[in-house]
Amino acid sequence: MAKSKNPKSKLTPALGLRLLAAVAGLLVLAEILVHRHAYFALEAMPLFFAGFGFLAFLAIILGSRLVAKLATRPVDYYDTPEGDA
Amino acid sequence: MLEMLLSIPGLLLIVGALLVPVLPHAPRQAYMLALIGVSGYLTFGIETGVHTTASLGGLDLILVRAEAMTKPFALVFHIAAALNVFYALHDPNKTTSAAGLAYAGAAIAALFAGDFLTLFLYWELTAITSVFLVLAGTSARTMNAAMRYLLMQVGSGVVLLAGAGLLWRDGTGLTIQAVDALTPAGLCLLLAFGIKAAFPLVNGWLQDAYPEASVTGTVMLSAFTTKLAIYMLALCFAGFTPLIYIGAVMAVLPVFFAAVENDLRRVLAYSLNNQLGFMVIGIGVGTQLALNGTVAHAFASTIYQGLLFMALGAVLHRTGTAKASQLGALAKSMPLTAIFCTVGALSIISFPLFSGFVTKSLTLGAVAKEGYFFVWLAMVFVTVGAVQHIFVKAVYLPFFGPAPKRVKAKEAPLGMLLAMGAAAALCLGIGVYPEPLYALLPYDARYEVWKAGYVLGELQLLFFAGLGFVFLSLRGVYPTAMDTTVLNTDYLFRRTLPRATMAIAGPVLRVWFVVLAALKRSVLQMLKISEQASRESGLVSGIASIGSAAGIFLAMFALMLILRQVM
Amino acid sequence: MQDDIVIRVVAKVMIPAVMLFALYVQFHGDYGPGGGFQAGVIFASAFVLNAVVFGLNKGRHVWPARYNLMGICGGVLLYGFTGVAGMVLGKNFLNFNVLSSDPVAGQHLGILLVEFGVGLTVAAVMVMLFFTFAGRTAHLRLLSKSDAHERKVSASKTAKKVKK
Amino acid sequence: MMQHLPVLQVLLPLLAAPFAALLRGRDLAWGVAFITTGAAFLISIALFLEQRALGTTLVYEMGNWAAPIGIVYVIDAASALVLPVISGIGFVATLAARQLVAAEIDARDHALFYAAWLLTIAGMLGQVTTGDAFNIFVFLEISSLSAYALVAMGSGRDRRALPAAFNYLILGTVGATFYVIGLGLLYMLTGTLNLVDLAERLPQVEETRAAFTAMAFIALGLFLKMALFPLHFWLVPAYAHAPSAVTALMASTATKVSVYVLIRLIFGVFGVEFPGLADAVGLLVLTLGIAGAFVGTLAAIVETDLKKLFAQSSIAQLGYMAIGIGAMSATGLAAAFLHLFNHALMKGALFLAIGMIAAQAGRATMGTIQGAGKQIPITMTAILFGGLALIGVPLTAGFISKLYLIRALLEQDFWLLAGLTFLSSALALAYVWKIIEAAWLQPRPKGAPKLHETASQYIPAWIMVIATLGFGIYATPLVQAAFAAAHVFIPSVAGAN
Repeated sequence: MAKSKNPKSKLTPALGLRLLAAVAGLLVLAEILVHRHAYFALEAMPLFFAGFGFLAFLAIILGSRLVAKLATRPVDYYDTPEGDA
Repeated sequence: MLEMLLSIPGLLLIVGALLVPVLPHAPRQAYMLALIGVSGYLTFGIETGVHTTASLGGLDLILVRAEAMTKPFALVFHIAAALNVFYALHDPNKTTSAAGLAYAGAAIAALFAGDFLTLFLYWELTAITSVFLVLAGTSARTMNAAMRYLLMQVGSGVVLLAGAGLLWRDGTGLTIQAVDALTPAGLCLLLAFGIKAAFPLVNGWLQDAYPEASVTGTVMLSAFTTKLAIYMLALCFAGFTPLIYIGAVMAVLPVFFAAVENDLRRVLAYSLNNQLGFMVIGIGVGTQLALNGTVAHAFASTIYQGLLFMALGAVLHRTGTAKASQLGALAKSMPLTAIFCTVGALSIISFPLFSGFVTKSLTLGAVAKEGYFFVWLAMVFVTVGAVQHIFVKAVYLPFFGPAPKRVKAKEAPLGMLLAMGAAAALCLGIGVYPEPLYALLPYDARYEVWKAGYVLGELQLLFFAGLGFVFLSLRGVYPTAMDTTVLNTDYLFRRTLPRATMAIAGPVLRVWFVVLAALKRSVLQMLKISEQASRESGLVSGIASIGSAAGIFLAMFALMLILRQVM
Repeated sequence: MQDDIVIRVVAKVMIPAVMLFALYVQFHGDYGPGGGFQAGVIFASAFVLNAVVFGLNKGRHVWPARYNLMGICGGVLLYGFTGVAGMVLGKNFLNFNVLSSDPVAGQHLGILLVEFGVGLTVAAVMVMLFFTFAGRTAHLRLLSKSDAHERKVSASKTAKKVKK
Repeated sequence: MMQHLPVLQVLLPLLAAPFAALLRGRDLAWGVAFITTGAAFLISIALFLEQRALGTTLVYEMGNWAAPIGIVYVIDAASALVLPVISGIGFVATLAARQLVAAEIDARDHALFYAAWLLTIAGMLGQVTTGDAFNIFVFLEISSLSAYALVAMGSGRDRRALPAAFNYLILGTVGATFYVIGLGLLYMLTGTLNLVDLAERLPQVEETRAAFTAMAFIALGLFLKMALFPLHFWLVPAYAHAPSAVTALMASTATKVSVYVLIRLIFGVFGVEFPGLADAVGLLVLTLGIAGAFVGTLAAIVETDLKKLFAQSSIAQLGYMAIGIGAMSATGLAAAFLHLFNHALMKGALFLAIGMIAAQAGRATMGTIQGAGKQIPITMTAILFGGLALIGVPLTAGFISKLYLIRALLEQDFWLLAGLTFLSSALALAYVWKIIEAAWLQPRPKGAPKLHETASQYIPAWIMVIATLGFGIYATPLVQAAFAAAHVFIPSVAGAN
């Protein structure tokens, strides 16, 4: 399952990319064949999980940006003695 | 004495731990494993129901009582203790191994406690023994972190005692059973268990202390305290609906913090926090299926979380750092660790065929069945979060991603590999053939996991989350790890609280010092007067002449006679 | 004082009589006035008279200093052990009945012994007191002599000055 | 032989004294003293055990003459408790005296010193055992006169011992004379001198003014001998300038015997219901007691000479005993007995230890012990323990007596007094800390002579320290004995112990 992907600059080797596209297609196709017993209306929507997975990942990264801006301090923040409990 | 030692589970480990520092290295490991083996065999044989009781000053204590739920927890605690011994084979530190064994023993004994007072005893014992594990850490901040850790743990113990006291006062007796959370006693107990189960606002100690502990210490710590708290919550507050929303918050929030955090062991601490969130949601739902889910999940989580902590512990042990910003391309130099770590990651993101899948789905199914849509959605969201902060950040990038600078590392020592291998095997084993675990669960409720639709949905979720990562990194938007301190709820105790107290205490102290100075001046004044009076020539005790002494004598005599007349 | 012949002769005659009378008072205590204390004092007065009349050194010679302590301690021990004798013979401390066959005789014997003890102690104490104070006069006289000498010297010096 | 124990208790030291006086040889006199005080101590323990076993009082008739006419020696729970203290301290002090006397008094006087030493012990033991009022006076005089002589013997090293002894003599005699005048009045009123007989005949004449005056005379005489607050002027110089061995013996026993005699007469003869006793004397004793406690402690705080310092603190501690008596209750009396017992131990330990330092360094002042903590640690620790016991730190005997004293006061609802007692004993911390700080926290001054300590020097002090701690930790037998002694005078009401 190793996925050789190095971020930023150059694209992954073509082989890796093509492999990814194949699996994605397969999963989408399987959606049609398989009936899923859904508790919630939204869940019954086809490709719900695929879309939700992708969007959730993006949401998490966005959320982490927010946390990074609000809740981060320099590394030695707690080391400076300011009545450190 | 021996009979008592063998009949009370866990006590064998606690007492046995006393001998540990005496033995040299090799026989010590064998001795510890033997102890764990015997203890495991003994505890496994205990059927449900009350076994040994004792009375202390009019209170009747139930020393050993097994619930339906106790057996799986006891089993996983023994497994964790054994794995820890293997994992710490290379570590010469006697105190950590002794403390670790006593810590495991105390946790196991606490499981079987039948009343809150015995529980309190072991509750405190876990706190005290585990502090040594934190203290064994090498970083400069260890001492302070250990003290903060101890404060919170003992604080939880005190609140537990308060709850027990209130229960005893109301006359409801001390035996551990379902407690109405909305009474003062109930609230105390909820808070006590909540602190150790890292509820929101009081979870700071988990992310603060665990990463400061030693390589082996963190692994030991990750297994017992939190799971014990979950077990107590399950016993006392099953079905308490607000817990569902507490659990949800506990699950979702750490995802964002884990994404930003740079120290990978702290990332794991956040992930441990959101796993606990899952379990608390299960307890909140309270149906038999949900409780089964919580127990199963606790069982599996102890193992795969342990595995992840072990793997990163190995990385820290070899490279000297666990900072995401400094790690990369370790797979080549630490292939086995990489594989075991990947197995752990796949389990935690509940990838089919791995332990997470068969256990988390129970809770997920229970939540869905009860129709809590938003909670269900949150749980799915968190699974994606796990993909990000575990699979991508803690496994893929350090082992397979690019190395910012040449990090030389050897493969983890044999002991670690053995432990990780066993843990990975367990994760895979449970994932593939969960029946023995299901048999252990307290109730018969089942959730058919291997339904095509469900499996497909799970695969799509995970795979497209992975694609999300690919998409972001292709566009170069994926944030690189920066070395910062991420503020967590322990900020409340470390900054807000001291500042608040100083604000109030400041003026009070100033007034007090003024009063004190005035007091001191008056006392000095009094002493000076008495010194004059008592000097040689002084009135009070100087060498008075005989005449005056006799004079006083006669005056006294006269006084007595007058008194007689007056009285 | 020593060279007055009348005093010396009278003293020589008186001293033995005084001692004899002291003994009479001592042993007569049972029937009439007397007893250890009075006898002791009279006995001691004999020695004081001797010392006054014949000078301290003669007095000291007749009654050496070490007799004082022996007298005092002897008297007390005599008294004590008469009492202890009662204990040894089975009765309580200071029980004189058992001292001889007949209780009355025992009482007499007991009282006599005890009183003699007292007499001895008192005599010794009195003599010691006298010699302690009398001894000091010799010491004082020495002092006074030296003062007189100085006065004489200073007087002669002033006289010389006046002559000049 | 066993039935003669009561008289032997007094007779042994009394007859040993002349013997000691005659023995001029080296240490012979000390040998006699050592054996006699040892025997006396064993006798008093035997008497204590016998009395507790029998439960009743042992009576020994002098010369087999029956009670009212003859003089009887009475050993009851009270005297059985006090006797071991006096003889015990006497024995340990004699043990230490060998070193102290050799250092402070020239050899010629040793024999006479030990004679006076034995006489004063015999006198004290006599006061405790005798059952006849006048006999108490006789023994009072014996012990006091020999005490004056002992104090005067300090003049060899410290000339101020003479005026101190003279002071002590005059005031002591004034006290004794008042006592005997009171006795004369009593004899005139009741026609008897036997304590038990007196107690029986007194109620008929209770209302008369003469009876109260007699009581006033006796009480006042004993107040002076006991060094109660305003009448304590003789004590500090006497103890400070006397030879160290004498201070150790006197501080632990002399005043305590007068306290015992005061209790024996006030409660034994006059009884608590005696008109005017509870309110007039009781109130007076309480006020003087607490005043004494504060004056003594404050004076001790500013004192620099160690002997004077602890002499001052003795006045304070005697104040506590007076408070115990003033409370006029069974617990109060028990507290007084307890404190009488414990204070003897504490002061014994302190003065024996200080005596050792004074013997070496001439005078034991704050200067001599500055930085001595390192040079003579064992002796200084003995002083430390003695000081802690004085404050009443738990696990020491001092704590037990303070505890029962405060309980007695609270039983009588003297809330203010209990508070003041507590405060004054807390104040004692000041002068104990002053010594600790000087000994351990300050460096030894450059020129100061080197102090040294040998086992024979600190063992006597440590015997007392161990006794103080022993009776502090396991105090129940002592407390029971104290309450038994208290119930001799105030029969225990059912329930209230």
